[in-house]
Amino acid sequence: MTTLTKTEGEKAPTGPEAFLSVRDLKVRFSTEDGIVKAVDGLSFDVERGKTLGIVGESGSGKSVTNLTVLGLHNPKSTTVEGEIVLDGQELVTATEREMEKIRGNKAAMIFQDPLTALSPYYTVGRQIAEPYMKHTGASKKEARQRTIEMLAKVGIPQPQTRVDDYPHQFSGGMRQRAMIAMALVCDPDLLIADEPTTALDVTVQAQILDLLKDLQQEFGSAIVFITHDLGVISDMADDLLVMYSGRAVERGTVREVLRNPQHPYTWGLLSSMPRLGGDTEQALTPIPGSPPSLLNPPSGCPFHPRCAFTGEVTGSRCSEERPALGEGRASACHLTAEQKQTIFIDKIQPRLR
Amino acid sequence: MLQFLIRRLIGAVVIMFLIGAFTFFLFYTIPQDFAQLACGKNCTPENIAVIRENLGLDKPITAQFWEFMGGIVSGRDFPQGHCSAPCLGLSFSSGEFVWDSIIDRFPLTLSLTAGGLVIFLVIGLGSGLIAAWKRGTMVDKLVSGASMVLSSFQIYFLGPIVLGIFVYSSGWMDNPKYVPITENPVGWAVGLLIPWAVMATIFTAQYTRMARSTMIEQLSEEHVRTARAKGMRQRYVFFRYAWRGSLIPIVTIIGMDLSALLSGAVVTEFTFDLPGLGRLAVQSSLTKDLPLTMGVMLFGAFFILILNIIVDLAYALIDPRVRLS
Amino acid sequence: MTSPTKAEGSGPSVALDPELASTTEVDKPKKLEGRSPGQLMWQRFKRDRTGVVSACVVIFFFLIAALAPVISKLYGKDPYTLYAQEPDFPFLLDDFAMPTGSFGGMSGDFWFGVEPKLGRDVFTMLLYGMRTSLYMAVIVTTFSVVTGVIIGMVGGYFGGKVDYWLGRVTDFFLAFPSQLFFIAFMPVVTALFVSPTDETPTYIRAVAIILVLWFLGWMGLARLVRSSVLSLREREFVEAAKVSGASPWRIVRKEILPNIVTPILVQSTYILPSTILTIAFLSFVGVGFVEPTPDWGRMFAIGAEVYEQDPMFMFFPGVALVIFVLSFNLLGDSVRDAFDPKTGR
Amino acid sequence: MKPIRTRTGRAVAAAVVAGSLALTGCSSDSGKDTKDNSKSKEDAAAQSKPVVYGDAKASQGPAEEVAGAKSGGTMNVFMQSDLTHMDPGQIYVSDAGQFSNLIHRGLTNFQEDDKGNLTVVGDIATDSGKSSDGGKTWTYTLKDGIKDEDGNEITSADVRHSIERLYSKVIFDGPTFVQTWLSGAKYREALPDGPYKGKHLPDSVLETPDDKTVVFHFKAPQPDLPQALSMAGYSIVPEKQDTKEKYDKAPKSLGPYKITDYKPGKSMTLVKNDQWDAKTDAVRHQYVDGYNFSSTIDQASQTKRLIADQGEAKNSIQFTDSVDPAQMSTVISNPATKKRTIQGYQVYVWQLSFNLDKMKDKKVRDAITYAIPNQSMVQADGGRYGGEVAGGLMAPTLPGFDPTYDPFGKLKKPNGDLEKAKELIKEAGVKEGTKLTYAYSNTPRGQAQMVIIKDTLGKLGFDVQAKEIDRATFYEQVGKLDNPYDLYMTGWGQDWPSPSTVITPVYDGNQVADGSSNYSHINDKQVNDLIAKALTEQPEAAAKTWEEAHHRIVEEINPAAPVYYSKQIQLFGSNVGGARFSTDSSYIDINDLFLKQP
Repeated sequence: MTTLTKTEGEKAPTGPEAFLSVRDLKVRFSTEDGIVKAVDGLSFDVERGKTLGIVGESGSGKSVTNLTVLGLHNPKSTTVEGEIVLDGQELVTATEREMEKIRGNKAAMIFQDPLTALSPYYTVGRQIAEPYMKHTGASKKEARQRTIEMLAKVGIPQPQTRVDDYPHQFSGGMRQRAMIAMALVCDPDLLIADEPTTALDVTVQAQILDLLKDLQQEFGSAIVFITHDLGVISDMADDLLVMYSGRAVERGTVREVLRNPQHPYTWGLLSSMPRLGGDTEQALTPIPGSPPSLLNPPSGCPFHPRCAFTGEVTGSRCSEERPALGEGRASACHLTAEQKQTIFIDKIQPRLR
Repeated sequence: MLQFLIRRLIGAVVIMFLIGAFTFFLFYTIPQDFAQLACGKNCTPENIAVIRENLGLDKPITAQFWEFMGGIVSGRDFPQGHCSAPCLGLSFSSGEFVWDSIIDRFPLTLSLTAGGLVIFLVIGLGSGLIAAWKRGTMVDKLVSGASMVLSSFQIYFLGPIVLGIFVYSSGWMDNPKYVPITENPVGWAVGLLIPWAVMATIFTAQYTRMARSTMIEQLSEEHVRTARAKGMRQRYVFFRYAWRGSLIPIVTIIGMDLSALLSGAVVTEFTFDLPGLGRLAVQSSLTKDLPLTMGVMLFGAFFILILNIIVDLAYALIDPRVRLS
Repeated sequence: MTSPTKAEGSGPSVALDPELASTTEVDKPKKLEGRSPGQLMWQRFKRDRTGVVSACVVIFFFLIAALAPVISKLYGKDPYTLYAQEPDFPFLLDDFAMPTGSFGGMSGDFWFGVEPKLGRDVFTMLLYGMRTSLYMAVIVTTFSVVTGVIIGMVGGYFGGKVDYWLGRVTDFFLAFPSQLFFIAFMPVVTALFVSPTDETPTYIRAVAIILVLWFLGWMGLARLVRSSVLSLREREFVEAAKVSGASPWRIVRKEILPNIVTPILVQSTYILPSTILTIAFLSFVGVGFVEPTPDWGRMFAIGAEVYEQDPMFMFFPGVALVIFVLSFNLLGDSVRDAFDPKTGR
Repeated sequence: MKPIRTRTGRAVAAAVVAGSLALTGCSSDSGKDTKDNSKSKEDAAAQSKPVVYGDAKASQGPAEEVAGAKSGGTMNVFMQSDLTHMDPGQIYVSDAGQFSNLIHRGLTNFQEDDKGNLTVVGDIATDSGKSSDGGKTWTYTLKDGIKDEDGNEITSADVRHSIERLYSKVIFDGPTFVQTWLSGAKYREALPDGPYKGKHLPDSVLETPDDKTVVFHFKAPQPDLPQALSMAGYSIVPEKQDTKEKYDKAPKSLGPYKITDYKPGKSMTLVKNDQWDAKTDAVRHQYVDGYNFSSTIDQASQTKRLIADQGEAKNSIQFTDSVDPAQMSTVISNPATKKRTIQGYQVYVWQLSFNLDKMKDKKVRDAITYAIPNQSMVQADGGRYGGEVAGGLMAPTLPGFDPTYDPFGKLKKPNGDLEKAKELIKEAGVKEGTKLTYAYSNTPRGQAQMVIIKDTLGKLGFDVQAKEIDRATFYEQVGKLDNPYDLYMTGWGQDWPSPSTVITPVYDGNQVADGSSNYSHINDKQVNDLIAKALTEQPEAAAKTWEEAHHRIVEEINPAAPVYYSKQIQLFGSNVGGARFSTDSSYIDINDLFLKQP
């Protein structure tokens, strides 16, 4: 394992020229049972050509964030506050018409469940050619040519014939590849992948990840990779964001966060993940309890009901005051940096061998 | 596809035959027969015998049935003259060839159906889509509320009120009557305006509610969100993706309403004194006129069966996943 | 009901682990306990004002229909006596057999006025009429809907030979000569069950009508259900259920049925009112209920005749039907919305 | 005349369904004039004068001009359903009879003066017929210049052909009087194929000495022959034009108008027949240019359109349908509309026939007759203008009608005498709850009247079983000898104004047979003898015998409780002139119509 405290060079200041910057994003749903605070003040940036991994349990607001970036939420029942700037253009206040120009063209999204994400009523080829024709004004023939090219690129055999097949004639993996082809057909600058590989088996998963990395090299597009699978993220992402109860609790480069996590939640995540070389007898330690209700989230630090280290913090700041997340490499926790360091080295790291 | 069509057409012919047989023998379960009804004051048994003989009712039932069915295929000869191929026999009550009286009345039924269908499809589906497009807003509540209220009226409750207002007391319009479209298209439209309007108010409600509810359901589907994620215009997504999904139940109701209307909108025809197939059907069963009943019934059955096949074909066209069994 | 791998985040995660909640959160306002889909639906329905109001109206109709005899005893009149001939009501009908007095003869004695020609009391006639027509229509509608749904689902889900033959049976009955069958069926029933000298008892008529209307009423819904099931059975969650070893019947009941509630409800709230009026048409053609039995639909037929002279006679049954059908439709819609969370406002 | 079934029979098709399904439009409900001043009894007196046989001079054309008549314009005619027949041989029903006045001509015809007195005049014959040999032989000579629409001269051969074709199988629906008088009850055997195989009746029966004369030879004297020959059924069918079955749909016209366009069940157009010569016709006129029949307008719509009197309705008339009872008060209470009506008695008498094989006790029959509330039975059939309480069984339109004859006190107590009835029931010793089966025709009117009868008999302590019978075959079921019913409502009307066509078929003992019109199966020797005697006497003499028979039937036997006489009221457009009630057809007189502004 690498040395403990090696810190890389300080990250470049995350100034406004980051490709996608999200500032203090709050997303609330009004439902019969009350107001759901799905995203509760989230900020992050994505550089061009870089991949940001977003990790967190289900119900932490990962998908909602990215749906809101593309404005795909249901405007009637959702209220969005905060700022989303994509390549200099503010998205929260953008009109539907402007968003329609961006979606599929500058920013594209790959959905998690390939089975229901494609329309059963139209051929795969047509569904891929559609955005291309709309955004680039290409003719039917050109669009078809482009679609076949993309299908080949994502590794679908005999694309010339498969282009006219319907989604139900594709296997799960093939459909996911078609989804990716659809997302990339207009060379988007930003690609949001919402757990693209969760529904796939491991072998196909690896192919998809390599494919995304190659495409990133070729098109230089920024990728936001959402997953709850740390193994995938360690190979895929440059920077990492850990989310919990609608907010980011830890941020940093992949190496920093995985090698030297500073937030109890991240420790819990890492220690509940089976290691390749890990000792098979030693039981994994899952995080106790389950994700907090977004209807009335716990007071103070949302993790404190499940956190084993609230005792370390003086007084009851953990249950009253919500810790803020600093800039750059940081973690939102009342433990002091030293406490974090010592607890990590003494209690967590041995288990991660 | 072709194989499916052939099997279904054969099925349809068999069903037509079964329906014909069933009607024929059902007719003879009714204790009265036409001869008794037709014979006048001096209903002596001897006169009844003469009527029976003239109408061929004295032959055994099966012989009559085969003669009737044979007539459909190869035509029949009557004292009144030869009745060519799709011959449905001679009506007892009107002494007219059944095929001729059906064909003579069919244009009216066709106009009622066509006009009515166009109106209540356009208004019905249109308002349903608007309600779905603006779901939750005042427009949605207004449209679905109106369609709900209108659907609780019935033709022979609403018809006369409209007639009373527009025709009898105010005299603005003339009584609804049928003018062949070939002769005078404007007269044709004006003549049937009131029946169309009344039919439309009642039928549209069903389409509005069905369109609205299925569209709302489709709009929450995953693939509709993917389409929006591709940057397609909202109206494009609404009509291309969501609409396609809700077509199936709507096409089914259209098929059923169309076949019902084509075999005669009985209540509408009676409310507005229009001599269409509906009245012919009721008249034939009331006066125990066997050939007329058979003719009208087979004519109606033909449309129902053909439309069912078309609707089933439409399912496969709409949803590729539906395999033609 | 919804696709198994539902993307998180959009729906509220409600079911909390009770053990955890009790230990640490002490200031939680009320204990959030898990709720079954039924309870969820009931809660959502309770919140829907129009739904509740229309439910009350529908129940009110069924109640007063059931209590018709009690109400008529309290009210002092019954729908059978010809009040125009009773000595103590001499001038009830004028020379043209129309009710004297304004508003169709409405007065202290006759709240809803008097029937032309025979002079019976309209208020109790409407109540008893509702009792016959309403309960008959509900029975017929339920039978037809159940049969239609079963045949539609079986045909739609199993496909192949089963679907073909069920489809042909449905076609046969759709193309069935219903009018002729009505007219032929009743004489056969009376010939079989009633001696020539006796009057056909009302219960035999009721049973015959229910059989006839049920026998010829299910096809529309069957085709509609089949069409929805056809595309549903291709859906992934059905395949997932198949893969998980669920028996076909369980899949049909648990996976398919909840998803076709919308067309069923929309169509059945459409069948009920038209059944009421078909019963009237039956008694008109002479095979339904005969005169002394009050019949809601027949009041329309008589009302239609005297509409110009005595519009009030038509007013009460008409308004009652419009209100009933309206609230029945609203109820149907609210139940559908409550039942299917996806179509939230 | 056919039994009341003609009204229900014809109404069977669309009308009744439409009548009660189609709503009437709503128009302002002007003040309710509840006082009814329908035709009272003295109008009936005018209708019941004995018929006079006109001579050659009376039969001379042209018919007397109608005051203020103009020619031109087209008359619209509203009908509920199509004519059942157009072949004269098949015409028995009154609406086809009314139609045949326009198209067909017979040997004789009824001429009517303003006060409604009827004289039988020669139509294509020079006079109403010369009888000899004690009324067994009748001779008719034809006028000159009688042609059919294609210009063929009508000769005695055509007259013989018209009579002989009634023997063939082609004709099954028309009247059978002349045939039975000529060749007995089984007349068809005398000429099984009619004239179509060249065979003819022997000269001893029907003789045509030359082109202009026809001689009838009967076995027994037939005083009513001229009236019978005036029936539509005996109009002339030219031999050359006879297309047998097809003739029913396309008859050739001898009368003032001919058919140009006929759509069965929908419409028909008539235009002037240029071959008709006014000088040869003492009854008909040819004022309007043509007629437009539409046969899909039900009774309610006819009334509404004529009340509204908008557009085409101004030139429209009702043909054989009457004013919709439901709208009676609107018509009567509005003076302008009331002026555009014609009223009069129909020939039908409604009676509650008792099945004498089952209801043997006269006291019970009398009790029921007393108890029946005639007035509400009339109201169930549309109030005062639909009918009038009846004392006896003879219609007001029959000669010798006595309006005061009321053995059961119906005129004094129109709603029945319940106390007297209860006394009679006690005397007869009838136990409470004895069963009575009442059969009724399943029409809205039949159902309404059933409710009244059930209510009344219930008050007398009977347990009433009401059996509804399909309207199409009510008379056929009730006509069976062994029918299981105790009592049933029936109606009967005369064929021509002579009691012989009422008392004989309905109350003659030896007519009792399956399917006969003697619905109460009355078989009283004294009545049968009176009938036989009256049939041989001349009309004036026979009147007293019929009176005696009538009294015996009603008072001593009481086979049927008289309930009400049916009345006719028809509306016509404001632009229609010369409209008056015809005692012959008891409808609007079709011969004198014209348009005020063509």
